Amino acid sequence: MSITQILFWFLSVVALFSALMVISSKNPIYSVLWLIVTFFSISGHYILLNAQFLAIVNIIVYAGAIMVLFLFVIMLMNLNKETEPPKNRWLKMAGAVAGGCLLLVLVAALKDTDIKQQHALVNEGNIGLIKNLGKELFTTYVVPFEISSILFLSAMVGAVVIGKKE
Amino acid sequence: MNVLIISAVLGVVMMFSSFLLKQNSTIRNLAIAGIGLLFVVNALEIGGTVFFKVNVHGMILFDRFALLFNAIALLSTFLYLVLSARDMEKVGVNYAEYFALIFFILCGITLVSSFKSFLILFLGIEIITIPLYILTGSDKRNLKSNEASLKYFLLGTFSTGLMLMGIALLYGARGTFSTTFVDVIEVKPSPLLVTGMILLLFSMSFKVSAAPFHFWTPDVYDGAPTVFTSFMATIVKAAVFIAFIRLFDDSFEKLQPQWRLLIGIITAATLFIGNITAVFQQSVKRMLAYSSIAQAGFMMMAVFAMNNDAKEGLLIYTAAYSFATIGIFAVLAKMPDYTFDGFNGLSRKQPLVAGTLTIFLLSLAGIPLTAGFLAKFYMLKAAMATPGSLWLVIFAVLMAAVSVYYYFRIIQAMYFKEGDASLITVSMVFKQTLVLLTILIVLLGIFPNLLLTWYYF
Amino acid sequence: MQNALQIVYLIPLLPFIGFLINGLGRNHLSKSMISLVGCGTIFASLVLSVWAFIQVKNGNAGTVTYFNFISVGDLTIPFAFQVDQLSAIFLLIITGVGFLIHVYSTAYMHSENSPHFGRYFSFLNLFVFSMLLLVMGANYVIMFIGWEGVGLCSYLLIGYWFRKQEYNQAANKAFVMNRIGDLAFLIAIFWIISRVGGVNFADVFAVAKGEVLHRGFSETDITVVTLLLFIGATGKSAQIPLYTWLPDAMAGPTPVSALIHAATMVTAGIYMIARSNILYSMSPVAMNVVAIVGLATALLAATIALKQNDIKKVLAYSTVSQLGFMFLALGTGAYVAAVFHVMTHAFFKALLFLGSGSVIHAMGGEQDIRNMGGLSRKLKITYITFLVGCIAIAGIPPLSGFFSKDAILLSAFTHNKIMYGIALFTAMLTAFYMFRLLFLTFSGKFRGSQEQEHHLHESPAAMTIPLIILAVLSIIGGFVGIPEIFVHGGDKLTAFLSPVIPQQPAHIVSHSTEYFLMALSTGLMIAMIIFAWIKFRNYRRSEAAGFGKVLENKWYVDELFEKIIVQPLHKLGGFLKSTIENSVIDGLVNGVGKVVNYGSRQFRLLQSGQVGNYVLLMVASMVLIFAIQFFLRK
Amino acid sequence: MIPVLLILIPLLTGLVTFFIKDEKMARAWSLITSVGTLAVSVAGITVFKDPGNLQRQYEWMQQLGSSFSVKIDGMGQVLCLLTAIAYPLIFIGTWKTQYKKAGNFFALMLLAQAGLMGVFVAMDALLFYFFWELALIPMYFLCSQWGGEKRIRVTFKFFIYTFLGSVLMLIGIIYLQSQTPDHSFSIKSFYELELSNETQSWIFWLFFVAFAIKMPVFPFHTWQPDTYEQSPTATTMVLSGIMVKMGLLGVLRWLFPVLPAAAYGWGNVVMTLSVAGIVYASLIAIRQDDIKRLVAYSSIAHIGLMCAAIFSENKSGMQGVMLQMFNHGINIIGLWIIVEIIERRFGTRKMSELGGLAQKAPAMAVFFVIIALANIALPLTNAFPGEFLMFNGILNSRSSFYLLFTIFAGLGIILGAVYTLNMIRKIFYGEVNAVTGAAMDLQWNEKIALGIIVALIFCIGVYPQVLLNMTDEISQAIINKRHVLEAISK
Amino acid sequence: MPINYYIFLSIALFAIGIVGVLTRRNAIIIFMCIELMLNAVNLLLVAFSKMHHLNNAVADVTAGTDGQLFVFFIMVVAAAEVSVGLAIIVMMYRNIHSVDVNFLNRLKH
Repeated sequence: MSITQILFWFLSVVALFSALMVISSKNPIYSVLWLIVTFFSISGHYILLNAQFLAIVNIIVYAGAIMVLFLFVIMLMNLNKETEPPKNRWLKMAGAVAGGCLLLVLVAALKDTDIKQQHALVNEGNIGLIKNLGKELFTTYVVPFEISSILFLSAMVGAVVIGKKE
Repeated sequence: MNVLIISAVLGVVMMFSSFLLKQNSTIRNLAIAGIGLLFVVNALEIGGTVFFKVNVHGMILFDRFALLFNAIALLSTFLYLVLSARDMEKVGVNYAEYFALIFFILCGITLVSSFKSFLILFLGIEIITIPLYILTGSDKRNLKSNEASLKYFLLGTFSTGLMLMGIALLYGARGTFSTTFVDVIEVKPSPLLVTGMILLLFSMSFKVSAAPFHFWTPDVYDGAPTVFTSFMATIVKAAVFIAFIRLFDDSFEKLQPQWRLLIGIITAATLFIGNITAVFQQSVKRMLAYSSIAQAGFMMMAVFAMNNDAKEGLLIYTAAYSFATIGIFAVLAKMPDYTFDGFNGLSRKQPLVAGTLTIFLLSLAGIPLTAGFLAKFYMLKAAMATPGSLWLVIFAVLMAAVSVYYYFRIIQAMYFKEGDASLITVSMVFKQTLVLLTILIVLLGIFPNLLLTWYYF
Repeated sequence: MQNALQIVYLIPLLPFIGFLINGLGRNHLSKSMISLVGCGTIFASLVLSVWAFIQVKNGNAGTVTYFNFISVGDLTIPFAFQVDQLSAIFLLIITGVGFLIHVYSTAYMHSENSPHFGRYFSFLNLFVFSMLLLVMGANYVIMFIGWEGVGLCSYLLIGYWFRKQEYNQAANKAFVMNRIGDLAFLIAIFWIISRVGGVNFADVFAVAKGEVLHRGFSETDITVVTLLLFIGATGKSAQIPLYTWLPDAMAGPTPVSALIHAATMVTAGIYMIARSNILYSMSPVAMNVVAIVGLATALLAATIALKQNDIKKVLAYSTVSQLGFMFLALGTGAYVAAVFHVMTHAFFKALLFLGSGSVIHAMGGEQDIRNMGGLSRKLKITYITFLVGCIAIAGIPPLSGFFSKDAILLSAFTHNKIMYGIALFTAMLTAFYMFRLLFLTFSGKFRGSQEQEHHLHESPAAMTIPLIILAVLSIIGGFVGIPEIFVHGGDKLTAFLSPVIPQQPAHIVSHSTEYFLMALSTGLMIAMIIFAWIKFRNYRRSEAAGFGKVLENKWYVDELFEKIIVQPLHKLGGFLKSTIENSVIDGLVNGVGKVVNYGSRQFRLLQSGQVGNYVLLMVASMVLIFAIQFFLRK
Repeated sequence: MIPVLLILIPLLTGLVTFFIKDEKMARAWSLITSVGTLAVSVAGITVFKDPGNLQRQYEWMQQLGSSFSVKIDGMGQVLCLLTAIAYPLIFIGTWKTQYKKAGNFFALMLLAQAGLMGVFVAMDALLFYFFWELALIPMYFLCSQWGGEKRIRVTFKFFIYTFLGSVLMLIGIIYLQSQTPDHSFSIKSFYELELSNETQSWIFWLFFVAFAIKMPVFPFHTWQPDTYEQSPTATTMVLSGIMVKMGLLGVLRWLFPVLPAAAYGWGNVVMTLSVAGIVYASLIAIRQDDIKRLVAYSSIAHIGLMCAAIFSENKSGMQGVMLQMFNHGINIIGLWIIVEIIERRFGTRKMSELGGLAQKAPAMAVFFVIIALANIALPLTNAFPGEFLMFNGILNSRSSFYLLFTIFAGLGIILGAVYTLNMIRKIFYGEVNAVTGAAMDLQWNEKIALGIIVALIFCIGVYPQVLLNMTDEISQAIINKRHVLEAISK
Repeated sequence: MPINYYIFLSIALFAIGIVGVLTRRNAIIIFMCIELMLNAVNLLLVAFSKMHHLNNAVADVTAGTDGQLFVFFIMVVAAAEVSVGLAIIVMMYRNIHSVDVNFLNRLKH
């Protein structure tokens, strides 16, 4: 087993475990922290796939900015205690079963996919470098890029409309 | 392209107008004029005049279908604003921002009606939905509005997740985000492809509120401020339908054997849930929410059939449905009481309004000589052309008969029951616009070619 | 000479005009004017009928077609009249007796006020019109028009005093029972159309006789058609089982009973069968049925008449019985005898009814013979004419009834001895109950109230003159059909009718037998009359018991019909109305609505308001759809 | 031009009537226009009877394969004439009835007339469907707004029921259109269709249910008595006199020639239903106390007979039906006029509460008796030739149960006599009571309307050929269509 | 690495996200679970991107870039969503002092 493979398995196990912890932690703060761990492990995967730009953005934007925002809101609301009353157990079970079934169905559907023999290029390939992505982004993808600015404008207006005290 | 850019600009203009203009009426008139402008530039684009030459790298295509739909959507929005813009004042203080958001949504509508890439589809849908979350929750101190907003948000992002997973799987199977589908389909298509398609089907069904992904609809439509429900339920929904049919037409036409049955089931379920559940509603607004699900079921038949009739029909359907529903919501927004009993005796107090409302309801119910009939007719005709679809067609008309039940309850209340319902305030313009809508519906019902010639132009 | 006959349309038209004038002008015309119009039009018809009769006698019989009543595809039903020997005789009977009764009515109905008087006469005229249509029609459809028309007039006239609901009930009963027969008649017509392609008598008979080659009329067809026609006849002519309406029909004014329910309408069945004699002769089965039903009716009605106490009811049952005799004649192939009896019966039964009318008139509306008695002193003319009628009906020579009844009995004798025996017994009963009636009414002591006794008087001339004329006719009417053994060529009627009713094979009865039979019947009748004299000379009121009670209650036939037909239908209707209609059929329809409503209430609960549930349902359906897509549909 | 005029006159004048506020004006105006329509209709039969005047085709919705194609054939002539005659009669007969918002009432009545005319002349399936619904909507409003106590629920049921039927028919129409080679809705293309027996078999029911509900044929009839009872009588007249003919016309024009094999195959079933309906409705009618309901059930029985006669598939039956369509309309309108008078004068429709009217209102009694007797097909009234031909048709039908059908249908004749005479007896005969004591006889307007009806009854009764000649060709054509197909299949 | 591994890893993460949405009541945590789903998608896209790059690099040097750019756009949109979403949650909290979705039950049936 090469180091890449070891890393892959390690990161995968961490991602899955931390994801499970996200949904099972009683305390919202822990959930947030576990989610950050998940993001970090996913970023690790990105680095493994030589997608450095995304790895960095993931950490900066997601693990950094967004999760801090979450933490901030949770703190603001004083939800850092284990306040969540137990949900109806049957409903919880049903939810878990349904999600599990979906997983099963998807796995069953995709296990025989025609591209299962193919490989993802690991550690190599430079398309994930900031230079190459940037070039593409500002040439071919400039229109979507501009469009996303409209999205941001509307989100901004929205946040103001919603957040502003009357 | 004209509309996309100018409406984005207008959105920004409206943003600034909130602190540059003091008078609400000025803002309103500016917005209405803006929509008028958009309609004109769209018409120019249909005529071949494009102001902005942008290299979109094949990601967007403003074909006739898209432009014609844009025209319908813009006309609807125009009428909608003329009828209901005044009512937005009641919602909250951010009057100009609402218009800004509507303009941004129009951007999204332009995108989803003309996308050629999943990326644009994704962005377009997000541009539509994010402002909608806000508009839904814009009545900030109203708990129902809050609740609707949060429900909409949670379920909406959830469905976005599904859509993205679908897009990712499709990308895996095909290596591109372009919707133009050039692959040769083997006997057994790749499971990756099929799974991705189905996930997309789910998320699109969610956006158009098709069962069993409709659950958000009644609550959100009910909770949102009525003026915005009107917009959401008509123009936005129609746009997503256009996206839906476009997506499946472009990308999955060759996968028909894979999706036809599924869409058939979803269509039938939508018709069933929408119509059956609407029967027992007490609030007209909530009934209209269910009715919009039911109408979505009919529009799903266009997706199901996916032939030329279906596309033509969907255009007529969106027009017919939007016009009628906008009219009804506009009147509803003026009612002090949203229950059916609140309409009792309206015909005596406001004969004109009641008359136009009747036409709108008849159109929704699919009575001949209204656009609604022709729309349904097209749907049935399109579906009938698909082999083995008779069960769906019969089921659809049975449900159409059920729909008569709840639409006519309003007519009964207005005409045959005693009561003294009245509107809060009705301006002359309001009435004239209602009449205009009525005329449009009837004209379209008698001469559908007025619209369709533009399609074949 | 078709042209000459062309104007026969006036014969029915005149009464119809009378109907219109009296009907529309009943509020404006005076009573005398109404009488004039009513009687005048009939009289004109009578004159024309006589003229037509003479034409026919001179060999001018024929058919005149006016226009096509219905013409659809191959089927053409012309509006045509046929004036031949048979219809000519009936024309005379109808217009003649009809005229007398009209005249009689002017006096009898005089107490009615003018609008009702006008109504009465218009109905009466309409009746004559319909009856004329019936006998003049050149095809079964025109006949049927008259057939239903007379039924309608009968209905209208029975219910003439419409303020009494029981009269109206009787009228309804008459109409409905007639309709049952009419339905059979109609089906017979359709059957004929399907086999013959037309309904003209001439065409039908030609096909039946095999003169038209490309059409088929099998024996079964003929039997079916004749039986159906006979069912029609049982309705109109009050035979078993459809006879019960006729006694009830006595609710109408007495002249109506005389005209419609004795002299003319009820003989329509006889006319129809006589008209169709060619068909009947080809179906022995039908003939036997006719004979048996006729005989049974004759006997049954005669037994009932024995114990009736209402003067008109006795006459009504007597009519039913006599009609039975006529059918017996038809069934045994003696069509001419039947027609002969129709004629004589018309005379003496009209006479009897009018006489009873005179009695009732005198008694101030009293009809119960137990309350009468000894009227012969006060009502001389009535008494004498009534006596003539009784003798005639009893069949004492040389009055008319003797000849016609004798012909029938003879025919029965040649046909079947048992039938003859029963028929003779029935004839004896006839003599008995008629004289019972006569004695109870006219002899003995008056048993009514003082007031009635004081009021007793002879009727006015307008009533008595018709009585006298009819009495004369009853006496001499039989001479048109004197049996061959008395006078050679005396049976003018048979000869006259021979173009319509072909000569039957000669009787195989020796002259001595024939004489013996006549003597036997005459002797028996006289014996019965004497028996009646002894029994009822001094009548004392007593309650009927045992078998007598059964007879008094008419064998409980009405009750039986009520129990087995009317009530079950009524109950069925109620059941359908309240249970099937509301619960089952409408229940199904409404049930669909209710299911939708219920479904709505239940499916609404799916919309629980909980985001968690929504997502759960969505995920579950996703799993389901994936499962369908990947695992279930292969 | 005539068919277009027949649609346009009531349509446009109807729209105008909405704006007439004065009741008397609205009344007079609608009477005048309906007389105008009558004049046009009569002109179409007598003067302008060349084909050029009787048919028209305009471009309309070409892309869908539809066109505005109208034509008056023999059946159309009879039914248009019926509609045209019926309206003035209704307006005259109900001249004294007061309506709230009379303008709207008369406007809707005229719109319904336009719809009916359209149904009778449409030669394009989509157009036919349009008018089919167009006739229904005004009726719904009329019944719901001006009807009795339970009107809303009852007419709503009526509406949904008939709507359900018509949308099923719509499916059938669309399917047939998709099968035509030129993708056209025109009746010609439909007639040229040659579908397999199985296909015909199921499409048949899509159409037939729609028509059966409209007629109505047992067991699709339950909306009818309630609706007739609750509707304002003028509307009931339109419903029962004219509207039910839509169903019959549908069968004759759109079902029979288009799906001949299915019509043959299902003939026995339909005839069984129809005949069962005759007996069923008659038995129920016997037990009715409400005059309106009684007439309603009698109408079901009559329509059952007509429906059965259609499926007898022969000329006699066809002609009988066409004749009877007219007669039934005239007669039942006559009955309703009197029922309306009774209801208005005495405030009750219960026969048990009435009685003795013949003394107080002899003219009414005379008219009623004549019309009622015509209704049970007494000879020399108009219904006799019709029923005669229909019965003849049924007895001569190909069905192996022809005799059974005839006898059971014949039971209807007898039971018809029972309930009709009972009705006459209970209403008009007997002694007057508190309710009928102060009865008033007919007024001039009622006399005019009833007089015309009675005149028609006798004229057609004596000379039915005048109508039979009109429909001769068309009924032969319908039969031929069937026979030709049979020849091909052999 | 075989692409299958990535597919199953992503699906697993995605499913965990869904289960989280199904089982939790706290709106913020539900939202976080949705973010987890989005990240699963991102991972899958990047993996596919590298797979396509591997397959098509000969013909097109930039093959697979689009996948990574799509991820970028998803992140952008997610950020916008978060801002709006948290604003809505805060608004909700202001009104009912809870972020429990079970309390969202005024609108039903």
